[in-house]
Amino acid sequence: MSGRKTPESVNDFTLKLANVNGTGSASANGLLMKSFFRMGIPVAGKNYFPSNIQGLPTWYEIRVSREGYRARSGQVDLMVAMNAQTYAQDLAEVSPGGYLLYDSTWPRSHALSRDDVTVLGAPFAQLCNEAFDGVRTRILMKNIVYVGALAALLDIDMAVIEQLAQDIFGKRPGLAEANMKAIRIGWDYATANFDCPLPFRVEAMAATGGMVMMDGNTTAGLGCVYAGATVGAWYPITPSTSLMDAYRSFCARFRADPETRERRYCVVQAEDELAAIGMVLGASWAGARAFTPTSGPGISLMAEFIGYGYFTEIPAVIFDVQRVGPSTGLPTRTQQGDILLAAYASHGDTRHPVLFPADPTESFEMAVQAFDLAERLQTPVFVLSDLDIGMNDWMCRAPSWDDAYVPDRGKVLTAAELERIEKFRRYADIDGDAIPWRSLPGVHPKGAYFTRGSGHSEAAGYTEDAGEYERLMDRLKRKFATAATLMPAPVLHRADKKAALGIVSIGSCDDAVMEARDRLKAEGIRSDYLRIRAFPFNDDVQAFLDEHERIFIIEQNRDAQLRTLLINECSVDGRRLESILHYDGLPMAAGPLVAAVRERLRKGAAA
Amino acid sequence: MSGRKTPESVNDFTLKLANVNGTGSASANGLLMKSFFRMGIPVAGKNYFPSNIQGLPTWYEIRVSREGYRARSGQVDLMVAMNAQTYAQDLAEVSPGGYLLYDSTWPRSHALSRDDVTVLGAPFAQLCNEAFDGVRTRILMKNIVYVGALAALLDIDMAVIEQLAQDIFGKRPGLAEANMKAIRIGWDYATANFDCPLPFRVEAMAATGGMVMMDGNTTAGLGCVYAGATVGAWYPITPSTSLMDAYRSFCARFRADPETRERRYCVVQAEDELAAIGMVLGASWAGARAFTPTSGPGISLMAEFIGYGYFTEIPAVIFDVQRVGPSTGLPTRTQQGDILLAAYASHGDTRHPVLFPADPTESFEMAVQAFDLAERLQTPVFVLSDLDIGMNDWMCRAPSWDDAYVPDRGKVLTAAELERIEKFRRYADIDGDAIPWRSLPGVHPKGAYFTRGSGHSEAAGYTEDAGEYERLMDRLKRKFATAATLMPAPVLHRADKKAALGIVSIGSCDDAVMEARDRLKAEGIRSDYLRIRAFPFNDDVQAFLDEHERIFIIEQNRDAQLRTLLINECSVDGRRLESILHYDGLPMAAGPLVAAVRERLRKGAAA
Amino acid sequence: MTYITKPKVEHAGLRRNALGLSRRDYEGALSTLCAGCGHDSITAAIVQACWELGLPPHRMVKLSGIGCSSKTPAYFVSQAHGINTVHGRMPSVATGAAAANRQLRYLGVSGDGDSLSIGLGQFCHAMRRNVRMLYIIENNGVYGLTKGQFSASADIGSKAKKGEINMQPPIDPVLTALAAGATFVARSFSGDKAQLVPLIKAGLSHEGFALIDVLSPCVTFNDHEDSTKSYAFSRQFYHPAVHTDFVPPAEEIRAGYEQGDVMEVELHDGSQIALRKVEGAYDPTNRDAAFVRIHERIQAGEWLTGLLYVETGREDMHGLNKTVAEPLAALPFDVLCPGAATLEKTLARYR
Amino acid sequence: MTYITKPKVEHAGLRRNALGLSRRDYEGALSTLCAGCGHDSITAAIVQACWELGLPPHRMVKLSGIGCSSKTPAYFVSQAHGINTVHGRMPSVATGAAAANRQLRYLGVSGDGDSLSIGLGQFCHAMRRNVRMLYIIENNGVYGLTKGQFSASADIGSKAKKGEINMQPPIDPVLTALAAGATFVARSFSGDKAQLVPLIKAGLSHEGFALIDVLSPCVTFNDHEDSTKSYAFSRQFYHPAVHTDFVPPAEEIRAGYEQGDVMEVELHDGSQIALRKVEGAYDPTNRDAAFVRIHERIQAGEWLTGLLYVETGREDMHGLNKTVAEPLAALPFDVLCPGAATLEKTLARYR
Ligand SMILES: Cc1ncc(C[n+]2csc(CCOP(=O)(O)OP(=O)(O)O)c2C)c(N)n1
Ligand SMILES: Cc1ncc(C[n+]2csc(CCOP(=O)(O)OP(=O)(O)O)c2C)c(N)n1
Ligand code: SF4
Ligand code: SF4
Ligand SMILES: [Mg+2]
Ligand SMILES: [Mg+2]
Repeated sequence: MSGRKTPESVNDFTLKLANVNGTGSASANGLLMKSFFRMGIPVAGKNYFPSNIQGLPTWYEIRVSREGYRARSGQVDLMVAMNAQTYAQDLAEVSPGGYLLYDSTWPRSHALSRDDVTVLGAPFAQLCNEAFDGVRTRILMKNIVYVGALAALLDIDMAVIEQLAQDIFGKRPGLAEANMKAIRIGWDYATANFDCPLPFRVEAMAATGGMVMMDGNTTAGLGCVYAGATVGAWYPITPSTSLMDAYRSFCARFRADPETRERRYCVVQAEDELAAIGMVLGASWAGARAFTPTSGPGISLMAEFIGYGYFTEIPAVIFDVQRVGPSTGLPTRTQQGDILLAAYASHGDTRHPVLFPADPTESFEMAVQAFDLAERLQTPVFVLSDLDIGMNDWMCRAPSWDDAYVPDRGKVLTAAELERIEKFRRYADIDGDAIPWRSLPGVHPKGAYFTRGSGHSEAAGYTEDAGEYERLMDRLKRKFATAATLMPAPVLHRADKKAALGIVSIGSCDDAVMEARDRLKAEGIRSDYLRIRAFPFNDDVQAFLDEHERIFIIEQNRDAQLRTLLINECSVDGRRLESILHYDGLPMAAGPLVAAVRERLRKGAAA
Repeated sequence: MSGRKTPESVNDFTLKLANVNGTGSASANGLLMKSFFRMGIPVAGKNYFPSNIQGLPTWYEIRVSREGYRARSGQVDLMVAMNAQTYAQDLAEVSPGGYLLYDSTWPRSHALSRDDVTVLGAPFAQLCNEAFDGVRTRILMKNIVYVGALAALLDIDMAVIEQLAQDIFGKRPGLAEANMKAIRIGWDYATANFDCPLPFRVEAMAATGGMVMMDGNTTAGLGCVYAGATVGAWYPITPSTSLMDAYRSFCARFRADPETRERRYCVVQAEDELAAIGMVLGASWAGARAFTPTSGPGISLMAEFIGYGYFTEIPAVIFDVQRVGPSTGLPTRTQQGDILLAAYASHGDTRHPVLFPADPTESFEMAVQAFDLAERLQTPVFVLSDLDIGMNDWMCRAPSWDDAYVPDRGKVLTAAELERIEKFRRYADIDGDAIPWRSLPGVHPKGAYFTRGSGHSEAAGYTEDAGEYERLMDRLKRKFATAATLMPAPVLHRADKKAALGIVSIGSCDDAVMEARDRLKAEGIRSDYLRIRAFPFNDDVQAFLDEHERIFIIEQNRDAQLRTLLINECSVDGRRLESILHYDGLPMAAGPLVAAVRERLRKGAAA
Repeated sequence: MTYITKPKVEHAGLRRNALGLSRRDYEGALSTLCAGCGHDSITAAIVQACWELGLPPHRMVKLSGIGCSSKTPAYFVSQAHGINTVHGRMPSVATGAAAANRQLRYLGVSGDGDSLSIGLGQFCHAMRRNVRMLYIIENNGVYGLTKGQFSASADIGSKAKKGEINMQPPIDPVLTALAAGATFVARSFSGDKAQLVPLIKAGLSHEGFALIDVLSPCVTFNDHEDSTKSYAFSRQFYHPAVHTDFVPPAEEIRAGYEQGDVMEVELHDGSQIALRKVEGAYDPTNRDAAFVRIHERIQAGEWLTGLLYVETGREDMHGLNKTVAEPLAALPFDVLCPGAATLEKTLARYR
Repeated sequence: MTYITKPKVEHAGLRRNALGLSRRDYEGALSTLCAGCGHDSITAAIVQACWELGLPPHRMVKLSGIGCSSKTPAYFVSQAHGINTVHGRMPSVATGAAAANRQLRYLGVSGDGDSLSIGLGQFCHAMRRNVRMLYIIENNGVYGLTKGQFSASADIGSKAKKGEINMQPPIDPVLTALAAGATFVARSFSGDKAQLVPLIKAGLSHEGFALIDVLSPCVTFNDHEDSTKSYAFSRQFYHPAVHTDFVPPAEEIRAGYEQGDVMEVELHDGSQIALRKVEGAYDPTNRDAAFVRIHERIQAGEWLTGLLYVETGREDMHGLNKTVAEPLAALPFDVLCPGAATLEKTLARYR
């Protein structure tokens, strides 16, 4: 897929749109994406936006892939360069043989041209100024005009676009018409002035059945509603903010009493992340399903309370939508840099169950699982998503729901049960799985106990006794072993023939890894691939490590954090686990993975 | 040293004193310790106190060891049971053949007796009531009376005690006399009523030359003064509080202008740990040597700022006097549970240099080194002490000072240098060691730059560029490699003959490990022993791991945190590194180590 | 002093309250605080107030942070769930618990270190949200548990046991509460049970955030003459501004109660507090006047005590959120989960 | 709008100040804020004030937290060291820097989210310590950078871009500052440069903690008519209480200045601020009166602006600590290290 395009390719190209943020390009880009999707063609969108509100460069990348590859392609076949300030950079980024479309209202310098790129100019601003009134409308419509031009250049079905514009803008009178008018202007201009369609173009397929276009924060927020979560506490932080926005708006629809408008949920915007996790722990302790969405800096701030939750055995669900660290880092770029932190957060001996969704569908599913696990295990559980999953629009399997689902509220004693037992011992291992029984406040006087982050006996009394402390810590360790049996298993993709090479990866690397495996296979390099979905690891992980001579661990951080977890928690010679790391903040592409694997294999086994 | 005492042992026993806290027993216990010390006999004291101010049980353990062993002995030859409420427990703890001394003013039940323990009763309270007036005096003097009785029972040189009482109480008239009177009363009673001395007793030696009796918080606080630290910010937390108390009181002596009383230091009691580390970073950024002492919960709270310091490259010195976690845990017990946290604290890819002192002398030395390293490396540096080192009185080599010492302030551009250079690039790797040059505010306009925790270019400009970010992260990684060459090397103790067995340990485990090695050697088990003194590890660590077939990693936490660091940072088959863990909150003793090693060797090699 | 002489906090008589419970039923574990600690007196007042109010013990929730003061919830109402959180962060845990179950009575106990240093932000924000709870600060001007450092409420010029002198102006919880918009602000003294018990009852009945700042001398680290939080000082200088007498809903309105200078304020739950102005025409419903009056007394080196400010019109966190009356924690799953059919419909937008 | 049309913050003329510097020398990088953002106007006022004061740029330190407002220190005085800390924690970094070098001028810029939500504790404690710095809150009632959630200073009833309505009472930084004991408390409006510049000059000259709360409309998320932090509202309803005019020490006392209703307050460094009472007999040295007056105006839905409170007698952090006059960061090692002989003597106690 590198090098020059075959002249006649269908449904296989990457389009990149360069804009200025705050100018309304998002809806135009969405319109484009959705058009491909509605034509039944697999498509993936990646948004590269600045940590700022208005006036800085922003890019949107759309990959159309017949094969259904959703990773970043790593190339640009058609650049729509609407931002004069980044024009040079944008032009440089076009792959050889590619095209660039720009707004020719203001001519570009000829110094900025390339022999191997076809540059198409269309006077979008001028066209808009002629057709529309008002500055705001003109700015907005300019984006829609380029959608029209692209429709002609790429052979997008106009009926699909029209229907979409109707669906999106239909409710606001005049808006649908204006948009359609703008689309037509672009389409007409392109048809009249360019050789349409381009050698790469789209054609309707039927490959998106059962799919939706959603981002992972929306699905996770929806998952929280479906899981029956009633208390959400948070402090806004990119890229997690839209998770709570989604939860809140779904709740407004599904959880407000139709008559009284009374709410069956409570969202608290906390004063900071320390307070947010405190609220979640308080609510969970009192018996609600409660959660907080945040990102790296938030987890750092929550560290003390996370250890408290671990030690006092209070459920909590924490979504960490990872962005690039350390510190404030690149708040609008993606990374998997909090793996180690989530697994071992807080001082002292602590460890926490972590779920690793790979796409928005799994974000939905794991949101639900997280509550079941947190309550079953009575401990804070992390869902480690990332900016790529959380904020980009993914074509993905539609989340589904089984009405037979019953939430696992874990071991909670009812009033009747409390009435029956002689003495409630909050921290006793009654069942041998190291998970104690808990009681909720307000239920029964016999359930009363005192929760504390200091040393506590089985009966929840204060203790500084060395033996009692050691027993408690040992039980918590055994509880973590129980956790390993409950966490979702990894997904194993076997090569068609026995493979000596193993790949282990995680989360949003999945699409790039799958694509890379296909390409490597085409080169004759076969691999088995295990996608980790949870920590602690279950036995499949150890088996996979045992089974393969050579193993590449692929992840999106500098310090090989997944590898650290693997060598620390499994029984393996770490020298056999070689890292392939990607950590520049952009979503992973298959190309560099293929190159890295090829290169490593060429060099021979690890030292 | 287990089993029954030889009838005539000299300078080799353990004494334990059971009291109620808030009753003034500390000074009596100190008097005892110091008497042994002044008699030239190696001695070690361990204080087991509750997280409370008054009225709960507290114990003090004194080991007298001819051989100079300073670890907890794990046995009790003589129990001084002054706390009626813990009498049963205290009696049970006496080693077979041992003795128990109690206050017979109120008789104990005969149910509480053991055949293999000699119980001695002395009516301490009654003796005091007869000799002294006033409740307060009587309570305080009761403790001193038992010191007198012990002097007789253990054959302590009365001249030494008298001199000590004079040294300690001499300044307050009447107090020295009262104390001496109390000592005499105890001595007289014991001499008249018991068979003095006991089969185990003391005899003057000359084994404490060049030694002092100090705790590690005092030496660390003193180290900060000697290092030239001028800003200390902290939030009180056991067991770190006395470090700042020491710094402050040494400063009051050495750093206040003799005439004006103006201070050449500034201690800020922060509102919490987040603020404390923020102040330290602010002060270091502005050019002062600044530090904060804290314990586990404080590190959790500082996590966000620690990552900020890492990413913006600001020096800071953080003392973590570890206590038992997780959460509030056992605030008055010791542990090494923050090793992993200190090494990798904060979200994103972060890592921090850590120093691991093993005793108060090293706490002094490493306090000084920490400032040199933090400024040289421009990053937060941890000194990981623990409650045992920090709060117990250790007989240790007297800290020494070389007046030729010049602080390493690292790469700081002077006004003249700034004047000369064309453009200051704060984050450029000029020298190839990955350490950039910094400038201080107020020095020169050309030194001005903007420090930020978000993405920054070499010239400290804001950037979201993938390539610039990656280069920055790669440099920070290389800087950590530079750090490995600067950290103090591990201490290697070789067996007298070539040994296949290697032991790796850390910090306050040292004394127990050294003693265990001696005992194992007596059984014919030889071992080489590497004491890690810093993270990142230098090449000696890898060499040691390579050199030994079988390696035991000994540390004081449940989750084998040092082992995690070793397998993650070195090239080694983790399965060869077997953990021996101790984590009940009491200082480590040699006995269980000996047993564990013996047992593991018996069982054969690791799986 | 568990192991020495401390008696159980209060050996109540066998008088029964409306629920048929004796004071004993509102006691807790033995205190481990220093003999004579002011905090223990407050514990006794809490026991008395809860008993008098006739609260079902298991329908209460006790919360605290970390400190000597924060240990005390273990020493009262042992049949209530209790939670010792982390240092300074109790308000958030209380907010979450109250969010999950609005039908329980929340009683938080904190210290001046816990609330005014590390916890200042959470403390203010809980007041701003008007979380329904009674929040008691056991204010001794020091960090008792870490051995006597100054807290943010230490007065200028007060001297620590180690000899240091505080030079920073105090943060006053009462003034802070008034600035943060708290709806019930009171001050009292640990030694004045007659004033404290009715205040606690009123606070527990307030349908919003009720703060009582209780001056509570630390006998070990802050009971020297110089301290304005010592017994000696407190006894001499505190000014009861308003006397509070609480009439619980379970009882009839007390007959023969002096109507003379009594001002009645109706609380949200219908119960009433009667305010006796011991001086002038103190009006506890005027925030500004309260601020000025308190500040003026502080300037004069005195404490104004009593119910200093109360506002009954403001909605609590749930009122603002329009939460259903049932506890969220108790809602059945089927009213919470929209089900498969709705999901199908919802996803249409994303196709 | 770096890449579109935004001009450098201010194209000053070439007039020179006492140091011979033009306004240009006090400018910074191009702003990346939204066109029309109130914060940019404040930046311009800071540039003007620093220039007028004639501060040597490299002797200033600029600090901030995280937010749109906290980005602005990059946009002024580029020859000063600047530091963007973490969210809400700038006061502690400022405290540390000021501890290390008391001879620099510290100017902190923060937002209402940064200072009143996550940063409330640090904000109050820096005031309590009276750290010498000017602290500007660019107050827009929202979290601009995270796209318009309400901040703690949002008014009841204000409506977010997404349609939500705030129901919680605001935390007012000015009232909070008065309660926390701040020694210089002012309020202004980003659009009123005439008032703002002298206030900034006065704040920079104050020898203690100076707060200026500047209402600074967010054009993107909070500029609808309902918001009391919108332009429209601010222009209409703000009440300049006191007009501040600053006479820098470098210049002669200005001749012909109206003495009529002018009140002069002498600042610690000897410079003076002249306060023009635009109404009644407003006395900015009375903390109680200020509280009442401000609160009363807030109740009436209006902002009182100007220098609202100032106290010049109080010592700053270093005064309280009795620190030496030289910066601690610049003390030579030999005055700091007691040396080997002293160590030997010191250790005698431990033998
Ligand atoms: C994060 C954290 N920092 C510090 C401590 C140590 N600590 C425990 S209690 C306390 C102060 C308590 O003071 P206050 O709240 O006034 O309670 P008091 O003991 O005076 O009643 C401190 C600093 C802690 N437990 N956690
Ligand atoms: C620990 C942490 N939590 C959350 C964020 C996300 N965040 C960035 S700015 C901001 C709010 C800024 O609001 P304000 O201080 O009022 O500044 P404004 O943008 O309105 O000027 C938030 C919540 C963060 N950067 N760090
Ligand atoms: S130290 Fe002070 S506050 Fe703590 S229990 Fe003792 S008297 Fe009470
Ligand atoms: S979002 Fe609001 S506060 Fe931020 S730059 Fe834009 S106008 Fe200013
Ligand atoms: Mg206190
Ligand atoms: Mg704001």
